[in-house]
Amino acid sequence: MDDDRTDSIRLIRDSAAGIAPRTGDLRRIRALRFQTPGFDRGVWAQMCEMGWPGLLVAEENGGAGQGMGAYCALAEELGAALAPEPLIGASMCASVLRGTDLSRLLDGSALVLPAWQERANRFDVGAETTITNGRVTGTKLFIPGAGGADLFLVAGRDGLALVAADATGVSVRLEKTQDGGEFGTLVLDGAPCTPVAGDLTEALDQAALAISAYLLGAMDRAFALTLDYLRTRQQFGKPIGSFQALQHRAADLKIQVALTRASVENAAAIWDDGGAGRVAAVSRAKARASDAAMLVCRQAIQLFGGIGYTDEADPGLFLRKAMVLMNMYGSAALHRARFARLTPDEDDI
Amino acid sequence: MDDDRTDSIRLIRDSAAGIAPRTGDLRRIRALRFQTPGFDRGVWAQMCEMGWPGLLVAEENGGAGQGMGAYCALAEELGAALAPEPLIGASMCASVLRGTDLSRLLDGSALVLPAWQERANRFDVGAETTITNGRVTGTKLFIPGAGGADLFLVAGRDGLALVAADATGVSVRLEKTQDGGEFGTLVLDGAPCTPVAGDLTEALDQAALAISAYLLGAMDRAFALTLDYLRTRQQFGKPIGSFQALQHRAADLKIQVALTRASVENAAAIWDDGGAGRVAAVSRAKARASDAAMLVCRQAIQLFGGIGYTDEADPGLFLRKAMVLMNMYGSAALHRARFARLTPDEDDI
Amino acid sequence: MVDLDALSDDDFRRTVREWIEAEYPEDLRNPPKRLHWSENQVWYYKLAAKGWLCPGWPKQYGGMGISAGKQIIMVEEFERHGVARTNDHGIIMVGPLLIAHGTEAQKAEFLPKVLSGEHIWCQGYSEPGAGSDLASLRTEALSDGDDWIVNGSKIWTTLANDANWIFLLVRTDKSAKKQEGISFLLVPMDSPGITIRPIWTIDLHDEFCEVFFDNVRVPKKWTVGQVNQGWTMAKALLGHERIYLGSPKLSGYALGRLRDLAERMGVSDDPGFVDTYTKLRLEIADLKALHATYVDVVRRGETLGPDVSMLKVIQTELFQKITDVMLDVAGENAGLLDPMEGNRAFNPGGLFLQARPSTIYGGSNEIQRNILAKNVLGLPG
Amino acid sequence: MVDLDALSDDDFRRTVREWIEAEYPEDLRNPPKRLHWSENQVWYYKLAAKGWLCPGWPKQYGGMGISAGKQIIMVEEFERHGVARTNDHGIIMVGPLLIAHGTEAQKAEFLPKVLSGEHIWCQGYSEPGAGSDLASLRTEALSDGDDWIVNGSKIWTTLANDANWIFLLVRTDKSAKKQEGISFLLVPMDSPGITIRPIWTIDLHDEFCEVFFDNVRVPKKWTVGQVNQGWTMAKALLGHERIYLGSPKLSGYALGRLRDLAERMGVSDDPGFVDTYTKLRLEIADLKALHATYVDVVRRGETLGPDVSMLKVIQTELFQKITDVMLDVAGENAGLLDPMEGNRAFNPGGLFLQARPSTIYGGSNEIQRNILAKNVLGLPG
Repeated sequence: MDDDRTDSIRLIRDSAAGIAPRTGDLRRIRALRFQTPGFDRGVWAQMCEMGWPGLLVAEENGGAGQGMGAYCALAEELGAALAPEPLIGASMCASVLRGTDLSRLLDGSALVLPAWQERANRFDVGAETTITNGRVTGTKLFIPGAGGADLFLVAGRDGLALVAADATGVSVRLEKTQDGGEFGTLVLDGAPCTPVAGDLTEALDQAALAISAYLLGAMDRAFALTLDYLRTRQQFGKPIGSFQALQHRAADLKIQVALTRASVENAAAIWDDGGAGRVAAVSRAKARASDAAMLVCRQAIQLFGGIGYTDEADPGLFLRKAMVLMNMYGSAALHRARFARLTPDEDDI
Repeated sequence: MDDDRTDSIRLIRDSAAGIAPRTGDLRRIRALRFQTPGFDRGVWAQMCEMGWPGLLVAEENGGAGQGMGAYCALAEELGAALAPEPLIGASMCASVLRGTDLSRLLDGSALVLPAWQERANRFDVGAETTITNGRVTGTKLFIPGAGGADLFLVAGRDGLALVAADATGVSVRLEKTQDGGEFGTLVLDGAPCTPVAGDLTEALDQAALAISAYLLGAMDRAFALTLDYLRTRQQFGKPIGSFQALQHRAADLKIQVALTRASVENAAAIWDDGGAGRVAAVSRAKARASDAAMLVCRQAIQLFGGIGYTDEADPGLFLRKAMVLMNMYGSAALHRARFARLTPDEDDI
Repeated sequence: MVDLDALSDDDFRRTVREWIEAEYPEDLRNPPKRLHWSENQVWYYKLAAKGWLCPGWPKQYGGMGISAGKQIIMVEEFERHGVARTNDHGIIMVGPLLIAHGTEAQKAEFLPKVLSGEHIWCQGYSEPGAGSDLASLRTEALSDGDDWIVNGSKIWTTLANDANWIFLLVRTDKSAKKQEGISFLLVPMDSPGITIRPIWTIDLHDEFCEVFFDNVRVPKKWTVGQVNQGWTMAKALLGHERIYLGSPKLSGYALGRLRDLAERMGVSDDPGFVDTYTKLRLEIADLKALHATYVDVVRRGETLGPDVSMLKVIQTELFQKITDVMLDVAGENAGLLDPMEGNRAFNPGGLFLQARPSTIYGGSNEIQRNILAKNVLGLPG
Repeated sequence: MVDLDALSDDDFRRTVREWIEAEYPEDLRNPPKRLHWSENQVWYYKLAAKGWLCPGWPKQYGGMGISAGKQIIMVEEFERHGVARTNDHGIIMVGPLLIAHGTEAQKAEFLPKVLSGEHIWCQGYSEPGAGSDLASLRTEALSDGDDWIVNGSKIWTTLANDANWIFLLVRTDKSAKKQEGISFLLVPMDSPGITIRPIWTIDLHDEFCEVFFDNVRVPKKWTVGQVNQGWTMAKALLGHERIYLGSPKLSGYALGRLRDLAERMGVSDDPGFVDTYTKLRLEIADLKALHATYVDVVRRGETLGPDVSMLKVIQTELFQKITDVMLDVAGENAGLLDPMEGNRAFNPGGLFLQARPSTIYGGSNEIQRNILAKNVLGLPG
């Protein structure tokens, strides 16, 4: 990794610490749970001030012109802080919007969220939604933070369109999620819309990798909490971290965290280098991150014992975040199958 | 389980101890390794004297009229002793032979072994072999102990036939196996044969269950050896069995042995009761026994450490026996798929 | 009234099954969470009226007094139908304890009130900070004339907010070794100085509570058995718990929900799913076979050895594994807080979280493996 | 001669690759077992003649003296081509040891003879009964004028039956604490009192030996470094071993054989196999990514931390897992002693057994997890 890249990644981590500190307490997160829209508009405004939704956007379009390395570092920090603000969704939209649509998004005056999914367990843009004559009809699923969106960037059969959340023919049904947020189902019945050029193919992959980085940050912190607990919690007259069976389990979790970090950072580097294997690398990272995050968070509960099962203890917050993210932007199984499809030759052997 | 059944099972275990003691040393087994036919004809004669090849044969046909419960108990004892004598193959033949063919087999004067398999990874009677006009043509694979057979009971497309090992048109190619025995490939080129009534369908299932019981005996003893080692071997100033990580691993192996025992004994009881689920129960037992035996034997090597990797230590004998038997009469995967096919309704839930 | 003892096992089973099917409230079958007294009292009173509340108690105390074999049949039929647990600590813990160790006065005072539903009991064993090391308890009872004065706190007290009595382990001799100096007290929950704090679990349920004791005065006549002999009695009560924690029914129920979910998600015929699902079916089937061997031991009236810990380990980890797969299958629905489509049958996240504590409570699976290693396999140290 | 130092990394890699491809004996690629001197000496002499035998040694001692980065490129190219290890203990262990701690006389005596192939070394560390507790060694050297008198035995001495010299850890002060009082000796294998017993492994190979010392006289001038300071030097030598044990190439090779076998058995397109195989590919790919981060550390000339133990654990368990799957796929052929059809590419049983010791040697994986828990995660005790 060259020095410039390393520097910009360090900078982005430092700036993340100002808004979403990975060592901070989780009172902010708890307070936002189970309240529409599930995130803090003030914090979102700060994130926009920091230029985060435009991190990947080219400088000539008003963005920061950073690469996936920096974006993943940021997403990792947000994951460690369990920040619920809809950065990953907004960033997807920023990658295709231009002009005032983009600047409104970047300056925080209009939150635009992507609405691309039509079926569960899919990682492609839905094909049932129609955009014709400035009207859009269709149903979009699993939109996190939908209760706070001003506009939706809707993927249709033949392109993209922007729809105002309060337009006629638009309805949003909200379902609570385990992390305290909400999934929105967007029902569009001839709603007025503005066509947008471009497509979301690349943005989807970037989002999947960013989610992987977010999961990495979350599992890394859940593991750190667990290690602290193992070092301090006494049972049978000694710290439970001195029991070999738990030590070996901790070693195994450390290995999973390390493999996830290597996988995510490697995928980001391949992406930034524009390598042919970059899409496969995203699938590899997401498969690892989903499985490893669930393993680490499940074990955090187990190693905390009874207290880990209470809502007042923190491990549950991480587990429930992982439950929400594990299958978003493609489950581990989906991404493994995609990896096999993308790289059938196995020239890696 | 009723008392009669319990008694006959205890009796058979006691009698097995006389010939193939589970606590005996393994010098006999080592001495027979990598020598054709891989077993001891004298011991085989003793087994015939005990009536073991006819254990399942009805009393009116000269057998002992015992059930699968007793047969599995015997097979388990033989597994614990790693006895290489071809009891399971001969028992398959005994279940269909009658008259002098049967009595020669039972009294040990003629060893008859079954030749049914034509492809690897299959658990059905091959369909390429033809038996017409007293001549048999075809190729049969994976016949353990073939170097010691006097006759082969060959399964053909339309029935069974007996072929003398020394008849014209018969050739046997021997390949060494990891346990010190041999797989025979039987090539029949218009060899003279005698048709035999009946088919091997039921006998194949009985053999698969007996192999499962043999694996149970082998893994049970490999586990016992391992426990002894854990209790006595000193490292860092204490017995290695006092290290919690190894204790928990031993507990997990114990669980696998217990589940295998429950699975095998349950399948034998279902078989003897003639229940509709008896074939599925055989598949369940073989799937469990194959996987569990490999796990226990692999871990025996690991827990013995360096010494476990030497040929002079005993764990390797058990591992290498398990390598040979794990996929014979159907691999775990094959039997799981068969189980799913046989019981698609899941009324067990 | 039918003489249940005289019935054959098959007739008894049919009798039980028919009655359950006729009487058990449909909306209480296989509840996703432990029910509160407000929800399950209707069934408690039905059982009480039928005389079926306490199968294991002798007839002279108002129990059914049926054989161990018939008790198991009842459990099987209850499980088969998805009957929820009631607030049953009086039935399965306090009753047997008093029948074995209580005074005549205690039996006369308490047993009828369990049978009538007047006393709902909860269990005060675990303490904050003690965790798996149960015997390290610190709640203490100081002698003061005819009373004990109790100070301390208990945690993981199931449904304490439903109960009006609690049975407590307290330390009555601080100078004795850890497992000695512990006594068993019966305490009314409305005693001055008791406060209850519900503990919210990660599935947002208040099944558990913390119970605080601040100079709570307890008459010494409500000490069960000898003073300082409480630990032995408590251990004996835990004896048969593991065979129930090891029942394959819970995993079987979860597997059924997995199958339904896979069908709903359209993956039930995918080879990958079929393979995973078949493995889980086989695990349950073998657990069933193993469990049956322990049930046979109980049926014969013999004592279960420490190897019964295997059942607890197998069943709880299998239950968790099944719910892990549910999340894999559920796609984005894995993250929903409530059941999908408002249908309790499709509740992957809920069942997944419900499965988490099973490897922690009842003696964590780490403790069970220690027991297996030391008490079953004879490993040293 | 080309100045290798002056070449760009890419040019250097190409130069190495072309030479290997031209010179390496085809029949020695990816051998199923560790080769004996009789088999690999042809390659040893080729490397020696080319001046490429000792990439890590400084030029002044006859090494290539190339950068850490270029050394890694050589290892990568050797691995890529399936080049077998030679009898390389002189090159990777004795050479660096003497260069760092040897006297000028020792350097002059021994380094040229490693370079010429005249001295073939083996390593005497482990002892019967010591196992993972290396420091508990009991082979002792008693002072006798200008000599040591050595008594004891060593085990797991790789290819001792090929070697004419051995480097030994011996106890020279029995009163000192375990890790102190250990010294490093260089001993000719033809010394009176040395006997060698090959150890047959479960895959029926004699890669390892036991070496017995019965009053073996060793001149004190062949003590390396300070007396009683041998342990520190030995530990430093082990430092870089784990990154090599953690190289993904071995697993990659095994995965290739798994693919070939699956094709041969006609299951390579079965969904179940594809799923398993893809998981293994992903494991290797992520291991590669992680391994690369450690290689970067070495390339930058920094010291590896104890977390490098992760690589050893991941790679050896992955290697085993791949060969486990090979047995599953092989059907009845899993039980064959020799390769299927006489074709070394289809050798499931052989590769499975070859994978077994990888989790035991080089510090067992249990020891590696202890290291991770204590030295990386800071867990107590």
